[in-house]
Amino acid sequence: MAKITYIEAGRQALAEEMRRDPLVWAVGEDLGRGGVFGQYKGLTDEFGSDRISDAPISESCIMGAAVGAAMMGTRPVVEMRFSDFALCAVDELVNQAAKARYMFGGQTRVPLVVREPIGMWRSSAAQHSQSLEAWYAHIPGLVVAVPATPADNYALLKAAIRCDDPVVYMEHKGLWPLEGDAPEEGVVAEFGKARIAREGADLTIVSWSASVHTSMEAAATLAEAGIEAEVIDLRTLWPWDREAVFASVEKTGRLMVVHEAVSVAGFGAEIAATVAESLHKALKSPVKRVAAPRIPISYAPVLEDEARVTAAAVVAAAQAMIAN
Amino acid sequence: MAKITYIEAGRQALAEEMRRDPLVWAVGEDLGRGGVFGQYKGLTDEFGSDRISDAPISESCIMGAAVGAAMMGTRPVVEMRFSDFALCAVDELVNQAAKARYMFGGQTRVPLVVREPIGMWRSSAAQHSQSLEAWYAHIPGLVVAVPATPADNYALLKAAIRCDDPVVYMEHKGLWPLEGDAPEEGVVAEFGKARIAREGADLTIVSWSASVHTSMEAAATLAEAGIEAEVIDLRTLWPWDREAVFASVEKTGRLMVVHEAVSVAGFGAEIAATVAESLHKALKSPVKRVAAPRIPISYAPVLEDEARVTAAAVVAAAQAMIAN
Amino acid sequence: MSADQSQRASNLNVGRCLDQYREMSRIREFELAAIRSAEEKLVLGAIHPSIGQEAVAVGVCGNLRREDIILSTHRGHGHTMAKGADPLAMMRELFGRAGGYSQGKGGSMHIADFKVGMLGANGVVSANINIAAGAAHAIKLKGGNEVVVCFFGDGATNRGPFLEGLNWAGVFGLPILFVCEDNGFAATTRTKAMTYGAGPAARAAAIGVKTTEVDGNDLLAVDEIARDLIEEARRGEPRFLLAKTYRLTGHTSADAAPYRPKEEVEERWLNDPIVNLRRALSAAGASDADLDAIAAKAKQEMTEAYETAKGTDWPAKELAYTDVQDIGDPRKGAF
Amino acid sequence: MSADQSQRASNLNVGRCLDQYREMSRIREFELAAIRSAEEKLVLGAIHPSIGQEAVAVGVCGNLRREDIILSTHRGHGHTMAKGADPLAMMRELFGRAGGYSQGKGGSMHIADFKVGMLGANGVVSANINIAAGAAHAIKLKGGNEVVVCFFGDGATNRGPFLEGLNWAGVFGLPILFVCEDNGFAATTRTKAMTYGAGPAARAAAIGVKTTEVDGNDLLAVDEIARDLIEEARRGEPRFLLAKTYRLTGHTSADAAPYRPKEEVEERWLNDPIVNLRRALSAAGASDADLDAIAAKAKQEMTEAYETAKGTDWPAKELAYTDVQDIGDPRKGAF
Ligand SMILES: Cc1ncc(C[n+]2csc(CCOP(=O)(O)OP(=O)(O)O)c2C)c(N)n1
Ligand SMILES: Cc1ncc(C[n+]2csc(CCOP(=O)(O)OP(=O)(O)O)c2C)c(N)n1
Ligand SMILES: [Mg+2]
Ligand SMILES: [Mg+2]
Repeated sequence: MAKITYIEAGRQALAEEMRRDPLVWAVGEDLGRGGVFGQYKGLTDEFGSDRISDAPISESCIMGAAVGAAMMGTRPVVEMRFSDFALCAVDELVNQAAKARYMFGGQTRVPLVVREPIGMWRSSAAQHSQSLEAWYAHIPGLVVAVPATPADNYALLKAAIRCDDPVVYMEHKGLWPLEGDAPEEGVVAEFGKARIAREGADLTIVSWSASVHTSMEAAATLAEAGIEAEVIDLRTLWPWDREAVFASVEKTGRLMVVHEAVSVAGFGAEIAATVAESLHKALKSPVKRVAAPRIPISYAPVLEDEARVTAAAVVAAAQAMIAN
Repeated sequence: MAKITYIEAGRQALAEEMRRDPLVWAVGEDLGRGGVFGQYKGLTDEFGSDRISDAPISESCIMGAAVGAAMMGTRPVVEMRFSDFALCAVDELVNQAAKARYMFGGQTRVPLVVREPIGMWRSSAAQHSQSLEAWYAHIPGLVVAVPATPADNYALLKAAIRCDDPVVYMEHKGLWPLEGDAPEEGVVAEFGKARIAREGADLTIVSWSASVHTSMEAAATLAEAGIEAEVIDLRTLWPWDREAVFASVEKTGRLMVVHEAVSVAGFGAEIAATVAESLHKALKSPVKRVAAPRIPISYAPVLEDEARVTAAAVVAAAQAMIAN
Repeated sequence: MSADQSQRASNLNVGRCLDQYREMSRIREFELAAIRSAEEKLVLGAIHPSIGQEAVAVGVCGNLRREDIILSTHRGHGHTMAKGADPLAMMRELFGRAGGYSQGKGGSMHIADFKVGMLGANGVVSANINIAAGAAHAIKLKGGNEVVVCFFGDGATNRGPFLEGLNWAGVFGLPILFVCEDNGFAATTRTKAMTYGAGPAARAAAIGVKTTEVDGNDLLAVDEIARDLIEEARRGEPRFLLAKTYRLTGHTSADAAPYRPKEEVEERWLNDPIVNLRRALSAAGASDADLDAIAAKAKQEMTEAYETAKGTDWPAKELAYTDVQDIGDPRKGAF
Repeated sequence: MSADQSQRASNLNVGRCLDQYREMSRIREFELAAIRSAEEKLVLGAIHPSIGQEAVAVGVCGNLRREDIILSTHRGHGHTMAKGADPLAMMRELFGRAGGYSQGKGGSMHIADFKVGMLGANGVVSANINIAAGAAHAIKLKGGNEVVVCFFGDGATNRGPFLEGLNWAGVFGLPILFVCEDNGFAATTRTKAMTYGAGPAARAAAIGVKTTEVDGNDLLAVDEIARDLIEEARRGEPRFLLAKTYRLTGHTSADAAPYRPKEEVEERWLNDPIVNLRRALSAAGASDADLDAIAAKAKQEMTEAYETAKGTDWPAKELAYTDVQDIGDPRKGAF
């Protein structure tokens, strides 16, 4: 089967959507030179600098202008470079984009995609490494997508661009070079449908973004020890696939949520709490979160690793659950 | 016992701390005229306009300047007017204030208090009613205080001003006129210590801010039906008083979390998940969250009320738990 | 009066000015009815009356086409009506009733009428500047011929979006006119006290946006200058207009504005833009009878809007869950 | 050279200039060592060299007292050293080793040395402007006599904090000098292409902050002008200095900068600020031998810093949990 990288899958999805719909355009700093990670390489040649638009260093205007441009019927794809910088544009995203349709009684839509690369990526330290997906899942009006694979970075980005809601689209910087099976051409993902990355009967591991790969690595190790973990890649956090998670936990009787973000008030809490509320009796052992301590992310690898959820930590937690 | 209002308690706490420590100062729009809710009334007369400082409409500079002023040894109390407007200053709070001490290897402290009035208050609609306390609890480096009573608005604000960490201090707009017992003069709260607002053996209701009063009202109704709810007012969300909550749940076997914020990814998820993880076997019925649907807050009362957690909803949920 | 004022007065188009007088009177009467309604607790949230600033709204919007776009602020009633919105649907929104522009979801600070190109008031100061720049950006991308007008106050020029949005409009050559209503106040604060340097016009000019100042209480001046600026902006050259005016009421209808001397306000009332226009119209031959009739009709229209709104039902509570978003069930996980 | 250039050259203070030549050489050698180390993967994260901009850092900081304050950006190595920081502690931070300024927690973009008044580089463009205004605000509140210098790039002048921070400094009369290093680029973008109007200086002046422009590659000019501006700022009159310069390397050490013509860069190398100063010093009688010795010593110092940093241990991993905050256990709820 043909292979493709995560970054290239996103690039192709955007290019195809821009060919399909002349109202789709992308805007962000340095896009004319391909974007900071090369996600937009070559697109200016095909689409021109109006549709692959550079921007001043004006995050709040990039986001705010996208809101206005979306309300006027275009479909802007905003590049925030690092999700950390999107913190310079929170009013525009949360007070404006997310609420405009509602506040104006349904008179408008804000079909806007905000690309916010998340996660640890080399030694990038506290202002270039955050994963704040839980924030946006908490905000009515927003959709949150967190692709883990090249195929999903293609299918979910296409879905995000076609969606009439504002979508916070969080690619993981550590996954840019990841190779995986190429998606079926033209496929568009359905939001809120999880992917069973691996089947198993002993426990359910729910994850998303880069942590899916950590979970898969752990599942392989666990399998050697005779523990069959079912790994669920949520793909989107709002909406999130309650049905898939419930079905799996009813089967396994055990839920673990694994994510890179800080554990305290992370989205793992939402999933763990929901399962604990709804499937209490089906649980053979307590729900469990495996996520980061409440510390900023460091620069030196030895320190950065303290904030990193490893396959070993997932394995240890899983074995403790099974023993329990 | 002497009575005091929530708003006046905060005013007195600030005044006393400013008398005690000449490095404490407050800054925000319209403070010279007492602030938008009158929280600063009269303080300019005593402390002058340098220490009760007006500000341009520049939220990001108000917050950012406070970070610099705090690193230089003063203790700024920043007034954001409505927590919604603090979304114009998230980089300053989350990327700068919360991380400076850590990023610089402990060379500095950011002893800054950000007052962010939260919650529904008359028909204020989607941009003047949010409760985003869960966001800040998720951010390493920040302390989050959510006073429910006049006495706590005095003791917690004093603690926040004396704290060397940046504190997100969330008063509830609906509580300004609330009358309650005056605090013992000079008392300073300890962060992370909950208050048992009411004792009971049948279930534990954990809450904070205005929802504590909703919970108390519900508890009174439940008592008439012979159900004794223990109501815990957390007072701070980071840190939150795990020990007090655990002790109560071990006694009652039932946990309900009640808050005004959106349920999805709200801080109730953190508490419910933590209890489910740690006290699974002690639970007689599943943990339960009673919080808002994932909708923006409306203007018309009939619509606004759909986002409001009522005592009736708490009572119904509690009865269902007991029946379970 | 100045030379070009008398100039304008002399070649004033009576028909057009009577229309503008009518519009200004309607806005004034709407605000007065809204203030009364707030006292009666029929208006549920805060309202920010535009009394004294009607000439800016009418003078600017009178030069726009229906398909042109405006964005406004918390003080948006006048702009909204001047662009053609229905006062009854506005009043219903202020009262939180069915049939309000936002179905009762928004209130005064979130009124919009997309049918007439009014893309919304805004509860966040300065936030509409970037959104307006984006609306103009979309027009350029689509090759349209519409123009965007963004109204904001003097206080808004101390927030970042003022710099970012004007720069954006210039860099991309967008069809937009920025109109700063300089009424001297930012809530209870005199804007000048918190604004360094020469102020909004100097800042806009330095960002590169061609800037003009006008007496915002002189409808004839605003009308004439706005006409030119709007056509220049339509060609993709952003423009900035500073309209000097005064907020004759408090910041909100509940604000008695004790922070400014009575004499100051009384003096400003002598420069009421509606009285100014009426004086010019009389000089141009309009009869008091006609002018009184227009004012009376405006008052009656707003009284009817008030009565009708008052008699309108609350919105159905199911509406709380509609128009949140297409994806995901907002009820999930609640209660 | 221009009249006042020759003027300056003629009454140049050789001793002072030799010190400045030494500082500029040390910064240059530090950057070169850092770039080499990045190629060797000893530097772990991105670094933004200041090669070509040394005259601004040295010319400005040479007029500051130890207790004075500076804030810098992602391109902060030069400012930091010019304020008196230790290159070994800096190199260790770049290498993520024990004894680095941030204990290995920050890296290049988060170096600070509070002992010498260096309040931090910053990973967020323009964010240091508001923080610097606040630092100056604290000095005023405490009645201190220190001054704050805030360095930032030309690209930073398109973000809101540029407007908000300068206005703030003016409104409150704060002791601060804003220094904009206009190197023509914002990452891979020519800043002018995304900046409308006359640029940073015009904007600063319109906000009301007295503005001066200088050739940022002429140490003598920067030194002379900065001296005056800093003393004016110290009196509570904010000042703005636009230093025209050029980024001789890529945006980061990994950026080959294919987006600009080789010829452009080669031509700019002819205006290397260190060569410029050396020429002036030679003209004033400094011997090549002395100048070579200074350069050689600088190179040796940085080679030693490189070697020592390379041989330094990683930080103890427990440090990941320290200095998060006083309140609350960061380990709670993790793993
Ligand atoms: C970002 C933000 N900060 C503060 C406020 C509170 N506020 C509402 S209106 C206002 C004054 C605005 O002054 P100006 O822009 O001059 O408009 P005017 O009220 O005079 O029409 C303020 C401070 C807000 N709504 N948004
Ligand atoms: C708010 C924000 N947006 C974008 C970036 C990414 N970025 C880092 S440096 C840079 C260019 C800055 O240009 P300038 O201010 O001129 O400084 P220079 O690099 O030229 O020294 C950009 C866009 C950032 N760090 N912060
Ligand atoms: Mg005003
Ligand atoms: Mg630059």
